[in-house]
Amino acid sequence: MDKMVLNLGPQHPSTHGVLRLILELDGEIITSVEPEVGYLHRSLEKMAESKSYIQYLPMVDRVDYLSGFFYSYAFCNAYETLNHIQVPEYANYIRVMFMELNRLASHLLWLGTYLLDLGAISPMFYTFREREDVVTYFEKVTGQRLMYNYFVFGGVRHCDIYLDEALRIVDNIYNKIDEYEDIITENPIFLSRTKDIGIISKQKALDWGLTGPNLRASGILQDYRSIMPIYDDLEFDIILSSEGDCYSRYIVRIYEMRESVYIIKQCIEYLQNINLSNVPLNNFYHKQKQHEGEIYSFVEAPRGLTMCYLKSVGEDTPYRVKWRTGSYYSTQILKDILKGVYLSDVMSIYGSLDVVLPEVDR
Amino acid sequence: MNIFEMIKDKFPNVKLASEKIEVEVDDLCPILEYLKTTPELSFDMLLSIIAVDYMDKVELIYPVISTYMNERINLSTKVQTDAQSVINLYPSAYFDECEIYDLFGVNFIGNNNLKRLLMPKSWIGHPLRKNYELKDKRLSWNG
Amino acid sequence: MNYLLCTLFEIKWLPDIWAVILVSVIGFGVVISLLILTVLFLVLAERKLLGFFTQRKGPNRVGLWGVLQTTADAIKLLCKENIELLSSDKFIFTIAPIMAFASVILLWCLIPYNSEFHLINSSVGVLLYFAIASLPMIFHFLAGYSSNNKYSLIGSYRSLGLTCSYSIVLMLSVMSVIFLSGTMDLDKIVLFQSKTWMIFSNILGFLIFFIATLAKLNRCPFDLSEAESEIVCGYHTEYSGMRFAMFFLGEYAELFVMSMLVAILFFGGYLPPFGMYLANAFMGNCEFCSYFIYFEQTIWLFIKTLIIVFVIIWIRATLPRLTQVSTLNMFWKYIIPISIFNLIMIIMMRALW
Amino acid sequence: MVKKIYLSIKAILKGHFTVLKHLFRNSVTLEYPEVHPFLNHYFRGRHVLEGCRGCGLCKRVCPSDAIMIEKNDNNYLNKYVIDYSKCIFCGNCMFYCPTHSMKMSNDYELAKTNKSQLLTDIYYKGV
Repeated sequence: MDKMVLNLGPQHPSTHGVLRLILELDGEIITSVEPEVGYLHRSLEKMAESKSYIQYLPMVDRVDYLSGFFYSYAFCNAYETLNHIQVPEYANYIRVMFMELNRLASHLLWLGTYLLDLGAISPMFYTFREREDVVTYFEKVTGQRLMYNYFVFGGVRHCDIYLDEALRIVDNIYNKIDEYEDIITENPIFLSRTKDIGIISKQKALDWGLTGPNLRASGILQDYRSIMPIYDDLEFDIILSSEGDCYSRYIVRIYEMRESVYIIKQCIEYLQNINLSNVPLNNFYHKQKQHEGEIYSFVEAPRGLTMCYLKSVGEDTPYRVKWRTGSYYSTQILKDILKGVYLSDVMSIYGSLDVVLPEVDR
Repeated sequence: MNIFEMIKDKFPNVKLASEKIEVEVDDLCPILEYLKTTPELSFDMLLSIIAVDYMDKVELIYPVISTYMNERINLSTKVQTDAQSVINLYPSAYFDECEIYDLFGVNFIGNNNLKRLLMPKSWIGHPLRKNYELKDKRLSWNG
Repeated sequence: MNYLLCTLFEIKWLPDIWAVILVSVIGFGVVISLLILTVLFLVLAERKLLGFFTQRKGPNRVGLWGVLQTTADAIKLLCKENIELLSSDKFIFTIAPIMAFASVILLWCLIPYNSEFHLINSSVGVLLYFAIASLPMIFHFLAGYSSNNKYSLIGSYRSLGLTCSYSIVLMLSVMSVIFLSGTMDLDKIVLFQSKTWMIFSNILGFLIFFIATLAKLNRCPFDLSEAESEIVCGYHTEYSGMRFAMFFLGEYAELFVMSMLVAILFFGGYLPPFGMYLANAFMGNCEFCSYFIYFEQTIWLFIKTLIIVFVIIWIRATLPRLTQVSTLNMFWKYIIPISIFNLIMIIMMRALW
Repeated sequence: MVKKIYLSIKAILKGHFTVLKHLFRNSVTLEYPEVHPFLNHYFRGRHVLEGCRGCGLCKRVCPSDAIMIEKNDNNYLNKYVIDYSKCIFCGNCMFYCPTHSMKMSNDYELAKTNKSQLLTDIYYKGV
């Protein structure tokens, strides 16, 4: 029997960007998959070689526009480790707070778009409503909604953060998560779309290099936050689920949002007790000699473990910057797990992996 | 027991350099296989493959982590143009190898489906090489 | 209708045959204008309601509260170019949207709007209705098949698969209504419910019929033949301009007419819910009042229909989409046995009375 | 089986009523051209330059090469052109300005009909 080759993307409504999947269909069953990426390649790694560290810092937010703080942090951390810069403790708390808020915003966007892929309309608007709060808060503090350029080498730009507003936002989100769960979690149609669909076993997840919530949904305890020094004083649980199907990935993310709220509250509590008004601005131009060396800087981003490899040979510009991102590997695994599933399950599996294409192509 | 010493016992040619273990090209696959299959080590995830161009040679760094021990080691090897593919051990290396083939021009023996991953299929040259000319007229999008 | 016809016969303005034609044309004109007005309203209502459900405002720029939004959209669609693929089957590609829309218009003519205005009054009205109601789906399939696009093809065979699942259920649940009322005439089914509505004696049948209606209308959660997140737009991916508008209007006209049928079969159609006409209650039994009752009947029918339409939109706002496989599973494994059980129960009930 | 059906119907109804609850909440739409969003003073919009001495540090930290500085013969600033087709509004020029003469205003409506209009001279030459 002849097979039909279906070209899903790069301009498909629900590939969240410009992923192109070349599917071979036998009826509605997929027999082979070939993911094609590179439609959003901005050569961020090449750019690093011709820009100074300060020039490159705003570019870093653009690796993944939905969670810019994580990438800023990874790059700042690499630079600080390279040049032995001490980061004050309050700055670390602010960084953690903003990163977790960013994780909330990113997961909320994922939740909305994932349910939109599954055909539910209103949850998308509800999650965007809450995400809008977070993003507006970021805009208020950092000056822009997605490309923050707020973390700098040695701390943060300024400490004029509106803690009361942040507290109000996370409290609101914590209540609203229950509301989303009312609509979705037990819905039999949602369950039929996600339970036992797209199962990724432990071995498969490790082989294909999945990280972050996708890996934890497969039952492997691996959260880089637990060994990151800036999370040392904070208490939080690592969410695990054992099935490895779309539903457990959903559940892991939902509970991770609650954990994020918990972490943010601890940070706010700390920051409220110290005086931030006399902290100087951190806007000075580093024109010092860069040290030599190579740094591996890790951060647990919403879409998986992010690594920034920074190699310096003492010049003003980095010798080589390499970004390891979570989505890159989540895209790759589609080759394996999409075989033998129905066409209508493609979106439910692909959506559950939370792939963001700018992160893949960089 | 130190991981490096365990490797050193099996493969005497390895060297420890600050944060990475330098290995010979031919030793790379056996070491990775040893690291992955030994139960007390079980380095089961390849994080990425980092390629750094040193004009004469390309250094490939393989950071592997063990979720069992929560440990990470970086294996590094220097190649000219040909390297051994590790997709049989770690399938996740496929995209990485394609990307390095695309951007550095390193050919991975054993990976039969190498393709240009990020650049257009008809692109000439390997952009992340240090000797790559940035004056390509295809790059002047601004007219 | 008959009243108008008799008057025309009596005053002898025209030859009889012309009188019949004139009355039909007037009736058809009324139905068509009703259809266009309703659909224009309905599209706006859906967008507004979905907006309110998601804490937005919906369209509110064109006209007061956006009432002219759909009109503007329709004009825009009329002015747009009809893009035609070189490789498509031109004849079927052109004819499919027209026929799909025409068959929906035909459905509107079968509905008893009040006790007098019933354009096509047949003793097997229900059967005729479902015979015609299955037509749009065939043209949806042809549209998808002829446009020579893979997404359209998938959409069209999905809609065929959907038909296989819902049509049996739809007929079985209608059978229960027919058995209860003992007639296939829509008018008589309505009058049968003058004491109690059918929904109270046949609640299971109503639920099954409602689910099958959702599937028939390609509405959420059964909108898998035009699931925009999977197969772009389904069978009308390649359509543009007025041809797309035909599908679009046809879909909404079908939504309204199916909701009217639900109201007629289960909610007493044009009968008032309190067993008494408001016109009678307020004005007593005067000559003028009996004319007024006709309007009131139509208004009751529309109110009931709009409530059902609201529920359908509400469902669309909430539920995710089912897959092809689970739809077939659900209908064949659960709903068909339940509806057969329901039918048997109804027959036994009927026999025992 | 019966329990499963009961639970799913309950879940569906619960979802429906949660959605229905939103029908009675106020809309969150910001009707843009009439209502403008609140912007804090940290917002990074169009550049405003006052009291610049033309040291050129902003040019050095600009990641997208959008700043062109022209000096006259006496080494005074003559022109300060920002190419808004290249500018990414990262704010580096503002953050690292040693004299704090570069500010970014809350003006974000920057669309122009012509690309050449995006080359804007923002140097305030006085009266």
